[in-house]
Amino acid sequence: MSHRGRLLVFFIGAGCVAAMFAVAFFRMPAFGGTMHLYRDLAVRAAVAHQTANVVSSVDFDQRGMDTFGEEAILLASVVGAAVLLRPSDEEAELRPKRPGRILPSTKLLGYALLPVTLLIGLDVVLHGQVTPGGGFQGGVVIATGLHLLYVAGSYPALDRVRPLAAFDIGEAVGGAAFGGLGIAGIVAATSFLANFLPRGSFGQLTSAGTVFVLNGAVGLEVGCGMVVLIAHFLRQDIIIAAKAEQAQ
Amino acid sequence: MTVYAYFVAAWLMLVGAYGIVRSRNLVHAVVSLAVCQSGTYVLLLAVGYQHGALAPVFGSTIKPSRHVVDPVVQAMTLTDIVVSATVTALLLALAVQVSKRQGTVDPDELTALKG
Amino acid sequence: MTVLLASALSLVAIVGTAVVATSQPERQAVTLSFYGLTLTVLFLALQAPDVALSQLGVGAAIVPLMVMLAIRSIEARHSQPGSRQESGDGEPGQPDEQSGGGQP
Amino acid sequence: MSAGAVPHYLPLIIVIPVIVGCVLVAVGSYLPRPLTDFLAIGTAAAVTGLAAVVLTTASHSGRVVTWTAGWRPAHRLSVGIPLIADPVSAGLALLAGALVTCALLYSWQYIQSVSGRFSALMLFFLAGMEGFALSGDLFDMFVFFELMGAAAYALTGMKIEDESAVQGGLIFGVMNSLGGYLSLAGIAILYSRYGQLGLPQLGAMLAHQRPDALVIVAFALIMTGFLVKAAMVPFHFWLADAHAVAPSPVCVLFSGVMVELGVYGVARVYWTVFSGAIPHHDVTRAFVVLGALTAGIAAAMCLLQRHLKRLLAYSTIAHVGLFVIGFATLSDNGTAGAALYVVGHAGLKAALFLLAGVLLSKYGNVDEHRLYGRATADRVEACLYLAAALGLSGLPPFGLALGKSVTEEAVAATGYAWGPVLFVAVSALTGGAVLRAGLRIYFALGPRPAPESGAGAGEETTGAEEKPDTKTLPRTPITMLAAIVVLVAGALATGLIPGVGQGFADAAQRLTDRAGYIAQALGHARPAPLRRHPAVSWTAEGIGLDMLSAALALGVAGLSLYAQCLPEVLHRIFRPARPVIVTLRRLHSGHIGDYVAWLFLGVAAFTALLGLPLL
Repeated sequence: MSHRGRLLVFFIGAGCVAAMFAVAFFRMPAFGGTMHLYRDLAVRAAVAHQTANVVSSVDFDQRGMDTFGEEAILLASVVGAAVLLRPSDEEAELRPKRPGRILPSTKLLGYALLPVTLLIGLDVVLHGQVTPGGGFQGGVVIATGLHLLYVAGSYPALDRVRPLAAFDIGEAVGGAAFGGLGIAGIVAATSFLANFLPRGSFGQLTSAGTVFVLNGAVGLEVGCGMVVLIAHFLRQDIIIAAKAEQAQ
Repeated sequence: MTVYAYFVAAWLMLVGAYGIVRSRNLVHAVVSLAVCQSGTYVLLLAVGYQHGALAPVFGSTIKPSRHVVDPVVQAMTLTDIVVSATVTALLLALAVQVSKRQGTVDPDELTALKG
Repeated sequence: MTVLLASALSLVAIVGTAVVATSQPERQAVTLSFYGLTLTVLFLALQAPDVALSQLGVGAAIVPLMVMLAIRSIEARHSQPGSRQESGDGEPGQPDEQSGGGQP
Repeated sequence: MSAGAVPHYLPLIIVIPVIVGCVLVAVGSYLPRPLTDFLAIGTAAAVTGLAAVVLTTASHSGRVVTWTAGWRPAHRLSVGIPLIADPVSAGLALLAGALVTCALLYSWQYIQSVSGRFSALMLFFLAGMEGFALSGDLFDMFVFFELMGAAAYALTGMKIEDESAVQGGLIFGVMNSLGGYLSLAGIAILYSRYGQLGLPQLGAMLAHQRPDALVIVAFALIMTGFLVKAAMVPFHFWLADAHAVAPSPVCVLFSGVMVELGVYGVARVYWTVFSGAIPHHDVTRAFVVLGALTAGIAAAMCLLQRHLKRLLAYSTIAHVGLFVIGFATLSDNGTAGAALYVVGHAGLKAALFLLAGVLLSKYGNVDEHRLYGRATADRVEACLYLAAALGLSGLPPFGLALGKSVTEEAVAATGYAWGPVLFVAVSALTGGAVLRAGLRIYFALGPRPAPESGAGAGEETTGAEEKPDTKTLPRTPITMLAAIVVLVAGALATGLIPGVGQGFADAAQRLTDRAGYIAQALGHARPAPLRRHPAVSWTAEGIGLDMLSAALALGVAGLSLYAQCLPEVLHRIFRPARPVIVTLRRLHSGHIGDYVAWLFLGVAAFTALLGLPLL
């Protein structure tokens, strides 16, 4: 289709879809209203299982199946990106070029911030059941933190602390542990992902039963998975080049 | 205000789709898709919001009550964000390979699949 | 409260539109990162700290970083044929200031 | 395991492939290839076995229900996610498992797998399909929809050396994601009013409500994602692009079960959630129109192809159009017939894709014109191809023919007297196209086509540059042949085993029984006894129509083989159709912007078709 034809088709369609949205929105409960049926049930359920962070309770206890699917999506796309960004037959890995000049202050900041972000990430993972955050958020913080090394200008340094094979294993172990805990739920309490561990007391670090453990599994998986995901893009950018180019 | 948040969500979805339609670069199209998806985050969270209510995280200071915003939509949005990140990663990887194989990322110049 | 929400929503709508309207992908990584931050603010205003935290990590840092890296691998390829010298200024391995969430 | 314990083990169908996939990711690069292959095939076979147990239990007890994490419902509300296997969803779970097993058997040792990652992706894909089929929760269905998607995009683009493969993967990804997000918006809209996500809870709340605009819009938006997956016109563009480029064993899953899962999603969500609110005849009208349009356009496109896998892909789209018409009758017999049609089609189409893969591995391309007469020595493959192609055009006693005739009868009984005509025409056109390609490739019939002939030279994908899935093979490995034979035999068995029709009729009754689904999922209610129903089996009239479509397919194949030798008069008759054909081809442009524009127009048109008469 021509550029104009395409836009015409789109505007007719999108105009109607916009009208559909508008019609539906005016029949929805008004923004900020007090009627939230699922909320009422979820809060009661979270309190019953001693989980102070209701979002974590929904994520790992009440609707753990969603999170299991979500973790599988993450794994599938990490594996998928690895497959798609592998060096093709005509390509080979190039030795990384020497980094350019980096301001020493940037370098220092990068190195100094690394342990801080890692600690914050770990804290976010461990307290997921009592404060905002959890395995996913903490894992993301850790993965971002590691890449501060790259910002600090040292791809070799990043490569040293990031043996990809180990991270691949880490992400897989995290994913398998989530599934395994789910199956343990079947064995211990006849239903998948059942919260069968002692639940401790409300608001404590050791409360919420399996939520705590599942958070850890997800933290491991997400942290490792995100690192591997970015690693493949970095590798594509830095060290993969056509064989012909390498010969020069 | 009663429906403004919903309309912002719909706007983001439609504007993202418009971005894909008129895109001249696959990376731009993938980013537009991410904007389109962010409309669903806004819609979900807007649906679960309650005026004056607190975040659904209880603690020593906040006693369990029902006066919190809907935690379920937040859990759904979290999943949605993961989906967004992973789908974006896969599509970007594909875009990188398209550029290698076909020498361009302009949808108007891609000719491998026709008819 | 309502004013805060309304302005956060408006900001998100405007910045989201700006991301789509940015047709050069190199600049898009930056606007996308900024968009991630505005969404984070909106989520905080909507009393969703869990979501805001993920959005901060994913939407403002990781996704823009991937976008930036993808753009650089694509650009490196396009400037190659015939003019190998030209690719020198986009020296791989040297981070530039566009790395979305990387800058502290 | 005892029957009472089956519900507890239901989630294993989804979890086991994920865990083994994780194992393959972790240690796949350290294990020898045969071991990773064996692990993957074993897992897929185990899942298939589990699904068979669930299917048996479900057909005795109506439905197998489990609430994950033990959050059982109270007062018809729940915070948990149910997995609910009725015979239709358990059957689809079985079909997915069986096809993945065959696809992995075909891939044994040969498909290039980077340290077990191909197998791992296949297992994640399997988990996504099983989860989607078994889930009883709207948002959970979206999650597994996305899992299917994520694995599928990567599998589509796997052959990164192939320029069209990566583009096909990208188009597939963007279209499916966009559809998914519109679905999610619909889920959010519905949730805002009803505050639940489980299908049974929502079904109970929506029953006997007058549908207002919110319900209709939510329904239309939720359907969008499924319709994109099901490749209904005008959401279908991605399918031909993705199928044409994905490795053959992956095409087997796309055509055999993933696309059909889209149709299942439509049927499941309509029957359990919306059937009490949105009147039946409006839904029937909308989907019959959609299905007929899809079948017609795709059949025409099918006939125009010379890229063998693309040709098969358009034939899939045409058949899915017919399935949708069957389900859209909203009658027990239409549903039973369409379900049987799906299963019969899956085996045959899977076998054809694998045969195309064998051709690609041996001769290096899938262009019908270039392959002319190349495979005359492959006797076994030729027989299998001919059997599958004739089966696809409706030849009894394949299961597909039985499904087709039952569906035709039900469509006519619903008041669409032209239904059987459409079914026969579409089967003949698509079957004829498939036969034509086979007769050229394996039997060198007809004049040798010039490499650059055809109406749209330069405007089409020929398949000449398709990169092989494997190393070049001198002869067909026994594992590949075994997979193909199993598939064709399975397709034959569904038509021959007595009582199969009966089983499908019972399954259809469970699918269409909203009240029973809700009662059994939300309480401990016993399943309602099955109604007596007219027999779902071969009839003289049905066999006649089936034979007719097979004969017509042979005619179509002959006509297009010898088109050059026809008298000038006949050519003149077809000349006015040429601009239409060229336009149709140009619409399938491979341009992502075009496809997105059509998607939105499609949503608008579908909603108008469904909703305007209701307001």
